[in-house]
Amino acid sequence: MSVLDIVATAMIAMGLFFFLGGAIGILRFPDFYSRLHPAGKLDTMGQFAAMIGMAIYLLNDLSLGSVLTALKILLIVVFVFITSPTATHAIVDAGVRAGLAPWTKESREGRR
Amino acid sequence: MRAFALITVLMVGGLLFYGLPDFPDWGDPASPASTHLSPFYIEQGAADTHAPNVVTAVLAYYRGYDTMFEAAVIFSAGLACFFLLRTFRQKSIETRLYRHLPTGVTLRIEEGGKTPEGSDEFEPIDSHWVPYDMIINLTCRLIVPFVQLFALYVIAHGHYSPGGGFQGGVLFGAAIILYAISTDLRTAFKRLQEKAVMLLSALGVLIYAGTGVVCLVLGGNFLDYSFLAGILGVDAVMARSHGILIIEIGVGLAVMAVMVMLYYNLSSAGRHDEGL
Amino acid sequence: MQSIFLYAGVFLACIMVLSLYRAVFGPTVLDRLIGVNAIGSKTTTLLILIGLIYERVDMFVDIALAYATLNFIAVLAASRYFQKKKGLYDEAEGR
Amino acid sequence: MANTKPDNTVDYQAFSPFKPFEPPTPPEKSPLPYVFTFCVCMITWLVLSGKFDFFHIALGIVSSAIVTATSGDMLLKARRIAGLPGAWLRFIAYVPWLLFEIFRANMHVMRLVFHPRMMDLIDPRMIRFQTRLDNEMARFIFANSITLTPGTITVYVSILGKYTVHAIDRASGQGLPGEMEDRVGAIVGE
Repeated sequence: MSVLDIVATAMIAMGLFFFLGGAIGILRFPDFYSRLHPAGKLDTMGQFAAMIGMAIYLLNDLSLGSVLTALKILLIVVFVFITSPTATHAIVDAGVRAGLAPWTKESREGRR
Repeated sequence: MRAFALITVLMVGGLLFYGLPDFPDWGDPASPASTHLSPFYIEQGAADTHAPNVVTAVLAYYRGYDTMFEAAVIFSAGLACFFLLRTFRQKSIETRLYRHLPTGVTLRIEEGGKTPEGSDEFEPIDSHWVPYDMIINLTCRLIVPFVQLFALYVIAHGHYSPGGGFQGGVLFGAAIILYAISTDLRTAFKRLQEKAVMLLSALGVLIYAGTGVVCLVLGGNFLDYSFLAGILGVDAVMARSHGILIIEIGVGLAVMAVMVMLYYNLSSAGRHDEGL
Repeated sequence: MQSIFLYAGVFLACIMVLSLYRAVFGPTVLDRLIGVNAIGSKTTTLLILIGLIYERVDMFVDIALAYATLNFIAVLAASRYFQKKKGLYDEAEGR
Repeated sequence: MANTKPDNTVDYQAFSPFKPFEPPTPPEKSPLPYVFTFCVCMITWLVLSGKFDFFHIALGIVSSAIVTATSGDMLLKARRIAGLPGAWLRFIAYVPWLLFEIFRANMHVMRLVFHPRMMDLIDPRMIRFQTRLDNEMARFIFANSITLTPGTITVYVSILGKYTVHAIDRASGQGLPGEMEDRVGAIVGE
């Protein structure tokens, strides 16, 4: 394994770790507003890390085709970084306009 | 009447099941399709059409008839949606909102009031308003051109990468729908009118069938693109390649227009006054 | 290296099943939307991983880009639909 | 029990339903936005296509022309072009800092996700503040940066620049608007 391979593996592993956090987060968190935090952030970061890792792996054989493919992967990353916050924002906006009440500490303590 | 329909369905279904055992097994390597047809496509595809992607060669050249009628089916789906949903009668809304453009004053007109319809100075506002959202609006303005460019890339590179008319048409239609979502339906109409959409959807199918007819006129079979070589000024193999590109463009136009037509009609329940 | 990609892909698929729980059983429509969005973002990565396994990344990158685009548009349209058509308000009142 | 009541009620008055009023201006005749769109499209096409023969570049020119004709006025308005190169350079300088902040934010959320007493640690609340950024693009970058960084999600940005932010716990929301606003403001030169 070359150095690039090790770096790529580490990046992909980090991305998968973030993805795992996101998946567990949207299961554990109490309400819809707080579930958006892992869904919006951890998934974006996971995608970023994993895709950068894969782009680095592609640079193993340095030809025009592989560099262009790595650039396309970077294009996806940029696209995700623009659209992911917007999608999160659209979902939370729909929730607020529908009048879903945010979960708070008081609401839980009041229920006890 | 319903019992009659049920009996008909059951009978046709029974007939189909009766015919089922005569077919070769799914994925059977000894079936005629696997022994004769598939090797021919795989061996001859690239040499015949200069398209490395054999799926494109099969879809757009060897089985061009099927694809033409697929495009026709999509076109007729758009037509059906138009005929079922489109209504030209105005719904009676209790209250309407208009904005006076030179001053920015918003007028609220109760039921029965006189509406400033057809005036240039007044702009109607959705009664179930589309919430204005700066973030979504700006994001869509940033990415819509790139989604369109990507759609055109998918159409143009059907020979080399997975893609072609159907996928590219869906992406281009999605870009226009994204624009309509981010602003509102009337702003989208300013860029792509209903009449233009209808015209484009018909034009797409016409390009496809017209290519076949041109081949026929030039002395070949229907959709045999190698006879386009005289017009395009290239040899037969490249003529097939360019012929595939031409019909991909036709399919892309038809799919794009039908997607947009479905969105226009479904989101406004056929009235085309206010959408999502 | 191929086996690493294969295991990573299997792991991602397992994580997608976890997100599927929220998409199926989410108490409100918007929770389902979050689940669908999470699955979509994982699929984009998974597609490129599959491309690396088959050593045809140049093809799968296009599919991944198209998938990311359509996923974004779907989430945006669905959230707009529920804003406008008020499918959510009944659920919100019931809580 | 918190000593102050968290601000969790939603201020519906802050949600303006309508587009901001723009008095009708004569359409700008400047060709610059179209030229810019065409060039950006062409570069993107070359990256996407990866084939540099005459036929595919001609297809790229036709495609870029179609995109420019249909949506050339979307990417940017003519009067913004003057300060563009500097703004882009400053934006690129801003990205590494943002990436580092995003990484820190993710570590924070990860700690919350895997913490066994997660329910006691989180304390969701709505925060409202007024930004001093005037430019729409700057507000957009600021809003998306907030969504991507420490435990905060932009819920709404009103026309007047009033931000509503959902924060996952007390520590997350304290830094707002703070340093990030200054850095975003520096991009557009305010």
